Amino acid sequence: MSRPDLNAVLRQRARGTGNMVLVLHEVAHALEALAARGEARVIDLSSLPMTAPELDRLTDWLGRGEVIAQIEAEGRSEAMETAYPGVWLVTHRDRDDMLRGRYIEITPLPEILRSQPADIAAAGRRMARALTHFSDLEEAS
Amino acid sequence: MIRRQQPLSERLEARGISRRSFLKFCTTTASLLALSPALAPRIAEALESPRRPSVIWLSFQECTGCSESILRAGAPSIESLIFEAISLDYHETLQAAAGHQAEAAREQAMAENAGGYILVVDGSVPLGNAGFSTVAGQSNLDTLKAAAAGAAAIICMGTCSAFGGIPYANPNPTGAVPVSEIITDKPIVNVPGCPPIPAVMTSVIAHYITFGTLPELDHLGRPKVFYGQNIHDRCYRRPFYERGQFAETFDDEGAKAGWCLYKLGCKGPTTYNACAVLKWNDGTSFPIEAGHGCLGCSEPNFWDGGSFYKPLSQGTEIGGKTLIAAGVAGIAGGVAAGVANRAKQKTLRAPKPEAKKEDKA
Amino acid sequence: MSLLDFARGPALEWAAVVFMVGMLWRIGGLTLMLRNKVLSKDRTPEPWKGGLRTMFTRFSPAPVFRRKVAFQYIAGWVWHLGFVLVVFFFQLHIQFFKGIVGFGWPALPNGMIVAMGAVSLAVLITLLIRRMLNPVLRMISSFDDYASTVITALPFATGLMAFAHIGLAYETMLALHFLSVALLLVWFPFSKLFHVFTVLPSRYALGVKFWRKGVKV
Amino acid sequence: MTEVVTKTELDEAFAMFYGMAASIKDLASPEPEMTEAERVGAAKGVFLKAIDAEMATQLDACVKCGACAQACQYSIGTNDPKYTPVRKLELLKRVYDRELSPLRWLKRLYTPDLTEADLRAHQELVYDACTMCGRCNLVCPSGINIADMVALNRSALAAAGLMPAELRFMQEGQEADGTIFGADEDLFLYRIQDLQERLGFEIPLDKEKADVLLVTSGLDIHLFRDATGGAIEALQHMGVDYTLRTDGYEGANFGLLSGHDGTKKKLTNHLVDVAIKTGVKVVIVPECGHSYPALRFYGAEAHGGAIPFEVMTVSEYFGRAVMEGRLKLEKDAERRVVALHDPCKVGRWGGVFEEPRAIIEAIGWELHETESNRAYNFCCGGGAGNFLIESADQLKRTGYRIKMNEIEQTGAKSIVVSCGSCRMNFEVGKVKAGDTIPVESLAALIAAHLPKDKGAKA
Repeated sequence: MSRPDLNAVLRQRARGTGNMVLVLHEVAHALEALAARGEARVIDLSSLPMTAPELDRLTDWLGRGEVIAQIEAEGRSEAMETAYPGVWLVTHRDRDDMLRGRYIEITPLPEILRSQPADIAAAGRRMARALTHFSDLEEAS
Repeated sequence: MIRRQQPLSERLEARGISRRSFLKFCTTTASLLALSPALAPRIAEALESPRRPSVIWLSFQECTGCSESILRAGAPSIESLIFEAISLDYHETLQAAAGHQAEAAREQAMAENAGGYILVVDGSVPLGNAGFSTVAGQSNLDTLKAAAAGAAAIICMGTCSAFGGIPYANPNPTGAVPVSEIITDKPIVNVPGCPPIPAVMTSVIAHYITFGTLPELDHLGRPKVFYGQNIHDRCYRRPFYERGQFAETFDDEGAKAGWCLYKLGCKGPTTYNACAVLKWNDGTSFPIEAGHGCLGCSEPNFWDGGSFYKPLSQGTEIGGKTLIAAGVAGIAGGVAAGVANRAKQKTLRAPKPEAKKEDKA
Repeated sequence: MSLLDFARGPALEWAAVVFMVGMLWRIGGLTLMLRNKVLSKDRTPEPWKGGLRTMFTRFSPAPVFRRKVAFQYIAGWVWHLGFVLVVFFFQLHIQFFKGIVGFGWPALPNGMIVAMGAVSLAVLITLLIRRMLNPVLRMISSFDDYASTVITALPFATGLMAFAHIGLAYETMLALHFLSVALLLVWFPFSKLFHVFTVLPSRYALGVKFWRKGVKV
Repeated sequence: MTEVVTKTELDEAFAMFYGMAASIKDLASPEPEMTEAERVGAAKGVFLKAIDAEMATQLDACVKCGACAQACQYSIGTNDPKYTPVRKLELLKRVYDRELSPLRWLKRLYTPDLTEADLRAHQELVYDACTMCGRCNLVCPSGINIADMVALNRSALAAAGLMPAELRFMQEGQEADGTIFGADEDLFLYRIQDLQERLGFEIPLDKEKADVLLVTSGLDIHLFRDATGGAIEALQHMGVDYTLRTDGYEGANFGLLSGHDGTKKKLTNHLVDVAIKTGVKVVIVPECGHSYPALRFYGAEAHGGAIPFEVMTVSEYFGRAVMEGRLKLEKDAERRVVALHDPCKVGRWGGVFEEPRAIIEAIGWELHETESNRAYNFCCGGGAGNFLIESADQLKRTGYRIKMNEIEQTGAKSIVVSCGSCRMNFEVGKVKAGDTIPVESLAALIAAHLPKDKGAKA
């Protein structure tokens, strides 16, 4: 058996499975649907068989937009608008900073960025409580 | 421990966990279950429902590997959140209570939720001498039978409870048997693996809570979502198998290049599990990716299925000794047959004492 | 004990034992029989030369018969060659032998092996159908001939399906492959497959007889 | 050459001989009375006595590939699967499988024993449909010696009293007085007298001692006098110390042809004894196929030890003489195109190929080989005594047709052959097929091309 050429093996892994082009076409169709009929879609990248280098090339291809949002909720999450407004790249990590999910969301605004009604209600109560013992003294100094 | 009535939203708030975190958890759990992201809200809604099934966790002849793997005793994380969703009423390792108080808590939980709780078992049940494994003076067999009576479903966690595992391996001194050989009247979900993948456990329970039913099972009672395909089919080294590029030893060029480990005894092709997809230690890697062949730990009798380092294409019992013995026996038989033939020929060719046959014709 | 464990374990072991004992029993019984003496003077000396010569000339038909029996000879060559190369030069088979004798040898690429296996299987099936249709073959063939062809073809079929991961689940196909090899081993010494041992000595005997009479065939 | 027999004499003798041969069937003694058990027992006895390691190996080597059917003249000609050569060994194989094969304890369970019906059905296969020419041996990928095993089958059927009537008549005749077709001593002496008158010199008869014993045959005495006459004239020309013996002149062996081993051994031993008594160095067997193996390759076996003399056919003796320059022949002016037929028992089973070709070359004729030639030649269609068997007529015609097609393809003007039986089959075949190509005896050709100055030893 000939000696394996490591570079060739790595190049081969980089070329990967060829699924990247398929996903991008799906995103394009979803974007048209969003523009025409306002239909939002979420594509779960973790279940698609792609090698790591291929995934990175996918995200690089999508590029960067004007918004990068950092979220701290039970671990870091990030929502980044790509170079194509309406196409967002959302990644979730848990407290151990382990990657738990990677999604392409074709939507005006990913759900994760929106403040949730329950949190808003709780915040209202919390603020009310905080204000009760807010004294003039503190306001003057 | 028993806070069943309190709605999830209050408990989240009490724990200082934002609704957004809960939403994130449901999204990642959906992708874990290989469900479409659109189902995340459905999972959220199910987890919020006040109906929280009680779970009784019984450990028999086991090494606590399964519990440790499943419960992440280490860093409490989103997984523990799901255990908030269920009322884990009895777990010898985790519960604070001990002794009679713990037993009493279990009896009470079983009584209150008769017919409704989920019984999780890890470890095989010894049928030999009851003394091999007892808890609080009661043999595992009796404990299991009592607990199973009121259970809605039984989840056998790990190869030991599912198929007997290592205690069951030859010579099986304790007469260990899998749960399915004792309890036959309850739906049993086997989640084999030594240990099984943590995500599989949480997903099976999330599935039960969300849809109120057990996931679709294969002929060995394993959830098809995770045990429907063998490792070989989803292994990233498969292209090397197709091209016939195999590692010959654990440190040769082939192994370094990440070639297929078939020749080093990998049992991937005959082992059904989700290791190649969900991977271990939170998606870091799985045995093959780490360079060692799959042992087939989620299959019955994996311990007795011939050496872990003997390729699948090798016979397990055929060997030099048997063939040499057969050769000797064969040669002896051959010589005997030859001698017998010669003797028979000699008698046939000896001139007949009475009138020679030919003359008469 | 799953089907695969049974097939990889005792089934194959016992089949190998039956094969060894059966073959050696029959070989011993055959070769140790009395041999008729020849007294008349040979026309050409050293008759063993004739024996060796005929052993090889019969690997292809004499020119005058070539057109008539070309098919049998070519078909025979193709699938026998495919059989030997697939069995002894397929990587994973070499692993099998390595388990028994402890050493391996270089292998042929998988692509070639699968191609040869498929061709050999196709030829065997063609020969089986031909044996059923050709009036001469149908008249001289017995159950042994049909069964031997099928039993020789089975390992090819199951082997190809196992390696290509088609048909039943891999562990079942692999088990069926092992069992089909066990069946071949058990069937071997008691059937026409025994010709593997007898063909060359038989040619040798004829070669000697003709060489003694000064005829080089 | 002096003409020892005129064309007309030959035709008359041929017609008379042909009529006599046709009546043999009625003159034959009735089939011996034997019970089925006796017949089967006798046949199995012959088989089991003969099977040795080599034969057993060959019986276990057949892979039923059907190639032999493509070599056998009768099988090709009739295109009838019934005549596939290896089928002729079925009974032998069954007896071997049941009684002597190492797996007999197993094979006995599913291999049927022999019955009289089997034996009777087998008669046609091993007599009418097989001249034991051995062509099938040369195509068999397993190298199975089918022909010799058919001979064994003939012995078994003979022992079971199931010979064809014609062969039984000849065998019983030769068992009694060693002669065939009634060519007894008186007729032999009359023929010697006749040849002496025509040749013009005294034929050395019954010499006490000699270097060479020339053997002839009833067929030559009755019919092909030019063959024996030619040989005598050539020997005389070469000045060889030769003789013919009235107590040992018959080369044919119908024990061998019929399968009767007792007669076969008796006849061969008789010739060997005469040759030893006369102290000859060479015995020349007549232009006859089976007489060559009967003495050359069976003489020692019958005698029970090596025989002190060489055995040669007429073609071999004179061919070697020509090749070694001891015999010079005159070339014809016209290079006549001819085809040579190598008799199976002399060519394929005897190894005599170069000698007859050397003679043809020496007389200046042009030999065109047939497509199947030398060891691969086709049989004349009626060998091994089959030319007598009436029921084999249709098969003989088929065999003749195949042989004649090949000869016609060579464009030969005549067929040269060195065997009385083949010559007889060609002549009978020609009559039935309406062919006219002349058939020439090699010995007659040799005599015809001896240098004219008779006495000089060239």
